[in-house]
Amino acid sequence: MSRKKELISNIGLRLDGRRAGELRRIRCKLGVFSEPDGSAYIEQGLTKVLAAVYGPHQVRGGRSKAQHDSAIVNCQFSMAVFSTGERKRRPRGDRKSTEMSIHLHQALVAAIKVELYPWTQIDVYVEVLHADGGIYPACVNAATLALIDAGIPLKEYVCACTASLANDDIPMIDISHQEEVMGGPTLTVAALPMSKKVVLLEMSQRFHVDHLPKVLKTALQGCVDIKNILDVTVSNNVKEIGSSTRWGNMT
Amino acid sequence: MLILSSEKTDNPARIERTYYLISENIRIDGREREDYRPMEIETDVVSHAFGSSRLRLANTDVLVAVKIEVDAPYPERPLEGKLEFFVDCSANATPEFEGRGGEELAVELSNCLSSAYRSEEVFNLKKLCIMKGRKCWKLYVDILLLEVGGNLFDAVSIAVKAALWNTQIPKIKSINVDGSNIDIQVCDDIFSCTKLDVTGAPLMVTVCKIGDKCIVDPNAAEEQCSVGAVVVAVSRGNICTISQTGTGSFHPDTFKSCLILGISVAQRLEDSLTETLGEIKANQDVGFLK
Amino acid sequence: MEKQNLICLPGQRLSLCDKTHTSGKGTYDRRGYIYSNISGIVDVVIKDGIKILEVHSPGLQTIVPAQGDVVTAQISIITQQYCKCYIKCIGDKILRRHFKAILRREDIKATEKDKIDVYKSFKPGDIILARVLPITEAHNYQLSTAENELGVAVAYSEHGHPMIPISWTEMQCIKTYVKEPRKVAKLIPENIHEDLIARLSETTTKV
Amino acid sequence: MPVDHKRINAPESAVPYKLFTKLNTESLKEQYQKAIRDGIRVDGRKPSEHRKIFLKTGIVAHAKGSAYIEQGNTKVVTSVFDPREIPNRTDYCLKGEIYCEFKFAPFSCPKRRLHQQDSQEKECSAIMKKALEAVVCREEFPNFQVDVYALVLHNDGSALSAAVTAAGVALASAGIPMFDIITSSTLAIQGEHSLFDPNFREELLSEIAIEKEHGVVILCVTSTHQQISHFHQTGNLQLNTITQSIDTLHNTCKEIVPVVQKCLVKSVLSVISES
Repeated sequence: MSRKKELISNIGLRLDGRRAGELRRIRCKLGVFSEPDGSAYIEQGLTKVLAAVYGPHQVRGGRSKAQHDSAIVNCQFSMAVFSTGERKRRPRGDRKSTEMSIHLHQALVAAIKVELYPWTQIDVYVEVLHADGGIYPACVNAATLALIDAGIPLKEYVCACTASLANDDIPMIDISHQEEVMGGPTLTVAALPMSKKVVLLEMSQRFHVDHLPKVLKTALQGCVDIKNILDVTVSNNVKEIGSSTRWGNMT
Repeated sequence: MLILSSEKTDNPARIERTYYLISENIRIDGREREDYRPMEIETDVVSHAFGSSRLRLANTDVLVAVKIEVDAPYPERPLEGKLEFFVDCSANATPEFEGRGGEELAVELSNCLSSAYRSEEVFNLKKLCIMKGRKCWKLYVDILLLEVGGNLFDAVSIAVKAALWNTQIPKIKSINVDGSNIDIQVCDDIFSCTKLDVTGAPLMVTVCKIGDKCIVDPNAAEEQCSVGAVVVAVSRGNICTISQTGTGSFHPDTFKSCLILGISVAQRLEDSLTETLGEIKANQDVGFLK
Repeated sequence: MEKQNLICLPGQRLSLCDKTHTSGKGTYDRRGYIYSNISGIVDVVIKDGIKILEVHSPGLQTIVPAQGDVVTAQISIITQQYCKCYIKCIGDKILRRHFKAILRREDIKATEKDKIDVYKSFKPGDIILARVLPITEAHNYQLSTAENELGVAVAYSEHGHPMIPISWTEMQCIKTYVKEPRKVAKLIPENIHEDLIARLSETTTKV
Repeated sequence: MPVDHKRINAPESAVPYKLFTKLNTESLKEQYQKAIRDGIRVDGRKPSEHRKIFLKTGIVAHAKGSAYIEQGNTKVVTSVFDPREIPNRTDYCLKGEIYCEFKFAPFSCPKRRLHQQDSQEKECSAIMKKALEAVVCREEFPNFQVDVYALVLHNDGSALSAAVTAAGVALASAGIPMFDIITSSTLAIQGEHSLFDPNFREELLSEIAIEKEHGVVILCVTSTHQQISHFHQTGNLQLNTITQSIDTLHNTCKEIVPVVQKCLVKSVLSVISES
């Protein structure tokens, strides 16, 4: 009997009962707060993330940072101390949070039309309320929604998704915390799903390079699927806001 | 959704300057001086925590989660458990909180909370003792400020009380002592838990001085107008902490009237909170998606 | 009207505040009365028939530079565009803690602004008299020497000997007779205290 | 403050031996009864009696203004420095700021204090800051901060009150514009006993609930305008007890004012005679 539990059982179900290519349930909402210019809340399975966007506004603290041809995108990732099973010491400022902030910045800059707002700054703050695997994708998706809520022009949606390789053969999508802990490689992809551009690719552990194309394809498919789900929420939101001002009430 | 309001709120709204209105006993949002804004409270919102609550007071949004760990008691207080407050000002609330920007406010809030909960009459830490001088429960009360729309002290104290009310402490099945090693076995049945006694948990009321009149539950604009405020923490009709915020000074008589106002408002708040918490049903839909 | 050494303390009520009495330096008025701000000696100045109450604290006043003040500063760094300096005195008050200030090229002289060279006007270590310009940026005092009475007051030559002014634009070393260009101040005795210069030049030699 | 690397620190789990002496094995009630017997306190004072105060200015040569206060055994040095630019601040603010640092010297308390500020000291600093902000004319030095340091050399109760009173004197002697003179006083309550200006033990015992009503009250008052610049209370007290304590503490604070005035006049005179 092998010590390592199989990530996918022989009838093709994962630990939480999903199939290999099945995403966890995504629920999201735009405009949860009134103070920020844009805000959004997303639940991917049990992972819960809040995002807020401020700006574009004048560059804060030291004008020297301002750029003449584009807006500065300032990201801060922070995790509530109670978001993990074991209580965290600090909500931010540790290595992991800083790395997350940088990765988030990388993904968002690719999507935002920064050239429209020279000499300005856009702040994106994400707060993880509950961590259950796939924190980074949830943060990127929440930030995208918050940016849309703030009315900041985007080239297109930027979505992120994780994928892994189960039983050394089957690619599976949207890795939960349980699956992360069980071991197995995790490939994180942030992409512009419509133009099929990858903006960030990160990988932990290893698998044979032959597997890469199919895992990557699975992850990209996940990004497209997520985009479609977000799209429904966004258009519903627009309809709702539109109907109150009588201009979006077309159908 | 449960709406918690401590007073009538059906005054006609008039748009005038805050300052003038307050002397006329009508505020910018139509409230009277002693009125609270409507609140919503939910419990059991964080599944990782032993107890949690979320409070929304107009634009102020506070999330509180209680986590429990086993710890050794302080040598000078061998019979008592530990209670720690940690406030985190999320940058989501305002960009000023980015990095360490919210630290000053966070420290002020957590100091005020811990001095309000210090007295044994208010919150009995002896209940948290597992084994004298060796093991005790340590309660981490983590407060996350998600949006700041004025009157943080009140909102935080209500949310903390609700979260502690919601907290379930696991029952201990057995303790094995082997020299300096202590093995604690927690009851397997996840439903057999003890609830905390929070009847004495203090509620804080901020009494804000604007001109020569005092108001409760100031919104962000009113906080800007005022030079100072008194925070009164009230537990079972007694005052357990008084602190001042802002830079203003008070005449002794004004100060006393602030205290009287604070106590009476806290009493009303306490009543409606107990009532509301009693009405909360299990497994109702909670969270940000509503 | 001069009273002998009337000592007052902060918060002490000095007089009614009415048409003939107003509050001056070191005092404030509240609800119709004039109160003292600092601990010191009461001084009554009569101007246009109005008594201005002032409180002076002997020697230990706490002041910060304000717009229009003439200050004594020491040049620390010079560049093509500006020079940085430390404000050491405000008027005749010596400061314990120095304030950083900046003197821009175009504020050195009042005329021919485009022909000014910073290095022909000042050298690091020079003691200058300057006026504080309106504060535009937080944390940076801007100075100007665009007046005849403002500019270099004390300077040392390359070889470390004192120099004396020989024209508006030149100073000469008293030992080596080397001439060096400077934006020289026309010193008026009222504007500067002898002992102040002596004390300041002491500190410069130490530097 | 630098950390003393040569010092061999006790193991982390070490506790002061005093915890196991006879004094601590007694019940709290007995301890309190010892602290006050037949209406007379351990040091022979009546409950409403304040300890004698000694005040002196000009104690720290490098500071712009400084004061030393002795209140019974409690000894505090406060020093005030010239206004300086607010560090890490880019925007312009109309009013100056006061930076307060309240610190117990490592040897000042029965338990050794660390060099870093702990949370209690931070809280005291915040209280001091709020108390002083109300009396200093902060609009006289916009965009600058005045540093106020209080170092407790010996903590025998009411250290914060002593520090606030002394800081007021230090500010005035530094020539910082102020609206008023500030004095402060502490009251420790346990049951029906109200002890003015408590010593260390009395203060400690009043923090713990022996009777239903207990607590420590600190009041900071300005002298001429009779304004409460800060009020801080902990414990569990009834409204009546608090309103009474405000009145009685106010009177105590008034009694301290002449001491402060005398000290300040002396310092002005000494400066005049020097110049």
